[in-house]
Amino acid sequence: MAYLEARDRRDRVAEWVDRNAGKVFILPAVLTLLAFSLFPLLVSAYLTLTKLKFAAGGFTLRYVEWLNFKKLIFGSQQYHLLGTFDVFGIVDWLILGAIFALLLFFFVRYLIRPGTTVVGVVGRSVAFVVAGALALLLVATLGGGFPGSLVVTLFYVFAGVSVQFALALGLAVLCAQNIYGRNLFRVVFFLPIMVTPVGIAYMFRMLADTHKGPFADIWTWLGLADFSWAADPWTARIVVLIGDTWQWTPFMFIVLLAAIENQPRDQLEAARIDGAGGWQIFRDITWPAIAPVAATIVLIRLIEAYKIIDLPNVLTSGGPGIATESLTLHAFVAWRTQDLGGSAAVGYMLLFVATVTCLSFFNFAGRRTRRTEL
Amino acid sequence: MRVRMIDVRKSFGQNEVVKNLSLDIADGEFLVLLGESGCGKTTALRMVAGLETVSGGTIEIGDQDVTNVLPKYRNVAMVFQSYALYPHMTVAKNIGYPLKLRGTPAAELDAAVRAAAEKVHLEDLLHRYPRQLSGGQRQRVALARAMVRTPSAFLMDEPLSNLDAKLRIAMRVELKRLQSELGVTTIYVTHDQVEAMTLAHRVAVMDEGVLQQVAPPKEIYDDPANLFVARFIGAPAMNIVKGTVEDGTFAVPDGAVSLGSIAARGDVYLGFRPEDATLAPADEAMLRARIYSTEMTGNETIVTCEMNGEQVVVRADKDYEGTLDAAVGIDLDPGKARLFDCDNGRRIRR
Amino acid sequence: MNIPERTLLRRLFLPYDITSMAPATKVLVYTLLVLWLLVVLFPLYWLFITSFKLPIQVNDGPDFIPFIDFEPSMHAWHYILFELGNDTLRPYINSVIVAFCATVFCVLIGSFAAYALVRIQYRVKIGNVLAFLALLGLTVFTVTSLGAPLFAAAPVAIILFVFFVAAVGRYFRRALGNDDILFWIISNRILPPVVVVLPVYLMFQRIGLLDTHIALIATYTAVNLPIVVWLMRDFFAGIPLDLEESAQIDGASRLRIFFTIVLPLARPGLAATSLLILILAWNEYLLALFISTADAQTMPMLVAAQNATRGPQWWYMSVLIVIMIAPIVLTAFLLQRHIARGLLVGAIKG
Amino acid sequence: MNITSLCKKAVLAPLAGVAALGLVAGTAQAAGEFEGVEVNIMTFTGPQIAEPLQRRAPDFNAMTGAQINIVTVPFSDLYTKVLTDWASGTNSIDAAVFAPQWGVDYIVPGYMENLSARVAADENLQEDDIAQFFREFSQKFAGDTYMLTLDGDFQMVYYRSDVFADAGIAAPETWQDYVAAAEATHGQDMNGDGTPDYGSCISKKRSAQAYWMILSIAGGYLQSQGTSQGIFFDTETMAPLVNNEAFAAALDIYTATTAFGPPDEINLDVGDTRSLFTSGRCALTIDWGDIGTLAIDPDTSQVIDKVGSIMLPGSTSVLDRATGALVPCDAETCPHAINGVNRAPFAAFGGWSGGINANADDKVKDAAYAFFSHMSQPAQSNEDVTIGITGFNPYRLSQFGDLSLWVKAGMSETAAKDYLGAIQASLDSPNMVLDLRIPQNQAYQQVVLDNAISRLAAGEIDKATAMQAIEDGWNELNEENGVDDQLAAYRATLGL
Repeated sequence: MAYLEARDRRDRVAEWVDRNAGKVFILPAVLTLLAFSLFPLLVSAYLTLTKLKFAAGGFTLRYVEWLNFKKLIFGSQQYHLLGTFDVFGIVDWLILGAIFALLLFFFVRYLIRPGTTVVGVVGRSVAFVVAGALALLLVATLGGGFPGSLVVTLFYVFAGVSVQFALALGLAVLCAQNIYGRNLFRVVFFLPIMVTPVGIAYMFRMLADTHKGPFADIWTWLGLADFSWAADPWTARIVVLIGDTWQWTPFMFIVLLAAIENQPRDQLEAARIDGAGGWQIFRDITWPAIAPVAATIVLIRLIEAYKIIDLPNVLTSGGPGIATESLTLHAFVAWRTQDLGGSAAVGYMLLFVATVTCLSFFNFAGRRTRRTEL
Repeated sequence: MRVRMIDVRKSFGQNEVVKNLSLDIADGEFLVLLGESGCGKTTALRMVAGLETVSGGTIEIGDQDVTNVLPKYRNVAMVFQSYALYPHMTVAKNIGYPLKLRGTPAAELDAAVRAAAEKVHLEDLLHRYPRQLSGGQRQRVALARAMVRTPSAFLMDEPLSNLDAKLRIAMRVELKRLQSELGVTTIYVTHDQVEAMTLAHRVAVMDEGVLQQVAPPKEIYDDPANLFVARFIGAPAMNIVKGTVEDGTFAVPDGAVSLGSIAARGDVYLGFRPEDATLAPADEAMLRARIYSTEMTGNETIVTCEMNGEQVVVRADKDYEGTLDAAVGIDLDPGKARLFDCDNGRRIRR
Repeated sequence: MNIPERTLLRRLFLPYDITSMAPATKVLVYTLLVLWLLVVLFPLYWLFITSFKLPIQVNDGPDFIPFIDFEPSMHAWHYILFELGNDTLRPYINSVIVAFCATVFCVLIGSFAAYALVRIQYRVKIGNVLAFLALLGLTVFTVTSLGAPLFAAAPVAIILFVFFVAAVGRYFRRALGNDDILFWIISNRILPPVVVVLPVYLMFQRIGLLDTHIALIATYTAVNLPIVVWLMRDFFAGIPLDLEESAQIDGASRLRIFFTIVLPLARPGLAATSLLILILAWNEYLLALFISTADAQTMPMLVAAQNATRGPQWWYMSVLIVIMIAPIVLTAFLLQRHIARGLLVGAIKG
Repeated sequence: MNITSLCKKAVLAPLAGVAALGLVAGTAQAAGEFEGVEVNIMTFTGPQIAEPLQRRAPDFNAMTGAQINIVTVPFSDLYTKVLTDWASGTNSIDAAVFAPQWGVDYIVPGYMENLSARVAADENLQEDDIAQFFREFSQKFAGDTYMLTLDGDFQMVYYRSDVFADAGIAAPETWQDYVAAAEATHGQDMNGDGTPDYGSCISKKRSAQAYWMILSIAGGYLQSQGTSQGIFFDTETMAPLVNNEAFAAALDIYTATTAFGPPDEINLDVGDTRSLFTSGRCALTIDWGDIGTLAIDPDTSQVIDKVGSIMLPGSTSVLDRATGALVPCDAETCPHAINGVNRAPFAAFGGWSGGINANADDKVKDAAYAFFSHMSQPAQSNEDVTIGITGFNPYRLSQFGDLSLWVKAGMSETAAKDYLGAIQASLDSPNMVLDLRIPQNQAYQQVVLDNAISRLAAGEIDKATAMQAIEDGWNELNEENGVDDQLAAYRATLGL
């Protein structure tokens, strides 16, 4: 057979590629990721233990052990990362006690359930310890103290993602109705995602200006002329959140809308014949159908929300004080002042918290919603 | 071209799906691999195509060992159950794709595509896309794509199963005709015994990864090698009744069949086809049963009887009218009855 | 049967037929949608008209409608496009080059990996992974803290790794499968840019590529890769395997199948994914701030820089943002119908 | 064509003509000398500082063939971008225009080109015309010239002369006067739009330039014995001077002004306060020389000829460094006091200056130097300092001496005298306050000081905590950088 013989070199190369397709196809991605994430991660880990100093013709890294972390968690930067703590009152203790009891309950329940695995125990231990620590931090700083960048970031992440999800779901449900101009709404609603985040930040600074912004008159009419959102920690954080919501709701909206439109028609019709109304159809048919998508999109937003920086940086420079400073901005500010070690240390704290929450969510919600799939 | 599988095995992890399969398919032969889904027949076909690696044994096409040769060098053509038409290419592009990959000059390619399309009556649809075609037309495109070059073998994986009943019969006829015209060795996988019987030069029946019997259709039907083949081939299937053989007689609680000279042995299965039995008054017949249901198919009536908890099917005249639950007798032609070993299911030859 | 009578009130709150909404619901739905429409459009409108305002008009407080509230002026456009001319054009061209190249590379490499993870089974020995990590850590440590030269440490590490894999690796039984690899790839997205950007900065500094297009393109390719893999995987999984096998038998190589069959069929996914990556790369600010300085400065840097000591230059900033949105919106409109579907398929299976 | 560009044309056209004449007369650059040379100059984003560079780059290109690219980054990133680019050996930036106080961090590790020889050989620069303070402070380090001054910076107080006249208030002499005047004017409508305006607008935004404002206020409390006393550290022990009664008094003034400022003062950058002041919404503000020229820009200003400028106010009691207490002014404690008020004008920032990367190609260095020289030469500079948009403030003797320059630019003669008088008085003051120029000064001020002040302003912490935080932060930085090294550097900058 001629085709089996006389294979020229090009053929041999092609055949080699075919036989090693597994490696050939995945290697570029793996190498890229190794070079740009695994390798930097290790170098970064080393950086957290050093202090950078500029010297003639370059710079040196001095090994300082855990100094950078100590500073952040116990030392002069504690107020910055963790916040200023309040003295605990009875209410604080009660809240904490309730949270800890709840965590313990879930943990014990998992332990005595059949099918407990080593990985599961380790994973849950970490998740519950982190959740407990964060609860402690929240109670300590939000009661009478002052939250640091970690708590502020958690606020952006959880408040932001919930609000955006609720809005996006509502809009998607509305848009999925049988209405005219559906495509127009869909296209326009998608617009915000195309604007550069820095631009969005400036745009909202323009809009939020109470002197010359478009809402100045409304602001005055509300009797708030002598009040500035930028001077109050919570209003400042909320303005940041509004910008974030404007920017990110579209992404969730577009995916949820597609999911709703994609749900099986026959189930809908069956429910209708069975006499279900709008809300019942949503609760019993639509929601279970889109739950996996919803879980995934929330996970993505969780991951991305931890990286928030442009909005607080531009709107308030992290002010008033450090009230709107996110972890990424915190790390960025540290970098700007040549504190590379401190910057990397903040980054690692961020990585740790983000990984634990995202993984916990993935394991908890991801599995749960998938059960409803056929 | 001659295709040989010698002692071929295939496992997925712990699960061995093809066990020591040896088949020798002559040049130009139409061989049908028949079996229930999951019996390993498709895996066997895919190994010939090169889509699965081989866990053990050798595959030869012509006189070449192709066991470890990539599919593209085997020069086989395959028709898939789903037809596997490229949805983003026109019919002409689809048919011409194998030639294009071989660097065939444009003019030659066009001519070949046209010729192949004419063979399956597609010449007017060359510029359409697969989604614009009916199921039967898509099937033809897939065939044309297989025929556009001269392959060493046609491999067909249930190519007709996605067509409706009428079209399937029409295409079966076409296919048989085309194959004999082209004279290309063909391995055809199906679970449909009618297809197997009508198309094949030889049928290979497989079960649980093991080849049960390879023989021409008639032989498979008349002379099944074991209980599995006997049960599998024929619609309605062969009746199997459990009993004992003593003194040349097959005995069940409700009757006996005299078989002539045969050594006495314990439990056996007696198999007989519905057309080899006749209904008779209950008290005169060899076996006694009750009528369970009757189905009139037009040219005959299929009578299902219950005998000692087992169902036995008998073909009767189309005018036969039986009352449900009425007692009835069954006579059969002992010469056409087959005996099977109760332990391993093998034929007991007389 | 109890069909309610259609009173006026009921007419308001009950739909006329099954395909339409009740008038009251309709009003509510439209109101809410139009409300959000305003929420989305008003900031953009404000941005747009601000670009036509004089500084004094901006400072004097809100003016809403051009020609009525204020006389539009082209001064900001003139300043950005003509007076700055080159200093605007340079970052713009940089952005175009970086964003488009990064998108192409990212989608290509990511698609390769996504396809491989769908179609090929991987088994990566845990022992090898651990060895690799240990050696990488060791190399980083010796290079950064002991001052060993990279060009000496790297080959030693590679040789050690090969030795380990050959000698010890096979004693480790446990292996990672496709799902583990996929999870690893996606988990890279959790990495906050601030963690990796310092080493990436040092890395590019070592090889002298800081402030070049290559550095930005490579970085954007890497950080967006997880998204591509994650989105494209399900597109590829949705392509019938038959098509690829058919092409394989027709004689196409793996690469050829990927480019002529798989990619064209995944076009909707490609469109949506590319658009998303384009948006991300086009708008990225933080990484660009670290990696680019003068030659490779991109547009977001220019926008960010408009916050001058004389207060933010709203008018210039607005012009810059408007000219930055334009090409993306244009691309998005061209790919519009793919977006939703494209993003969905990826999300469904996660 | 619209109003702005018409106006700009009207202003710029004659200037361009003068500039052209200046070129012909004053420059000795050979045509096409730098043909094909490309120079990347980094500065912060325009129009200030970047605008004149961008505007004059094409002229320079026509003259010498050098292609000047102006690369701009936000102010807060400028220091780091330049430092990392040069320290890492990337060398994308050939030259930069930045704060001269940062120079120390660039010069000590050897990143910056020594320009002494070039300056000595450059007649057109007319170095003697540059005021001594800028010549010594902004251009030189350890006796050698490393930077070329393009801008002169002092902080001053501006007030609305019309509002003050109506209310019968005199220009403030002490910071208490300042607060009192702010209180008196707060709530009046000063620009005739019917809404109440503000008594005092001071930029207090975080990560911006607010920390200079607190130092401007503190100067008069902390330094009374002349420039060499310094306001940051004890010159013997390097102990920070931030945790004492004097600094506390300054912080009190700082927080007191907030009550008479805009509600979002805490989020206002210096640019925002400038536009507030020039749009007539503030009675008082602290700022550099910029407001003088911005106030006469018809494009943006509603306060033309309604602005008074004075040297920074002072205090009647000053710090006793031995005890940390405030003591009243007398001949011994306040030798430079006038009318019993100790004033200490703050040379904040020191003026934007151009420096050149030592690792650039020689040809590029020459071109960059020629460009900076071109920008600084009186022919160009004397126009640029009169244009508000440039952000350049006067720093040459000829610019103080020649009123016609300012009148031509649109200032009334009185306003010009007032404005230049305030700058000149600051410049001539023996008790002028020098900005911090020790290594890592950016960390001391832009990080530690800025953080504490902004948290105080936001009400997160109280005064005592803020002062403690600054003291601890500065001590920590002293430790990290070596107390003795820092002390030596600090003493050197004060001429000790």
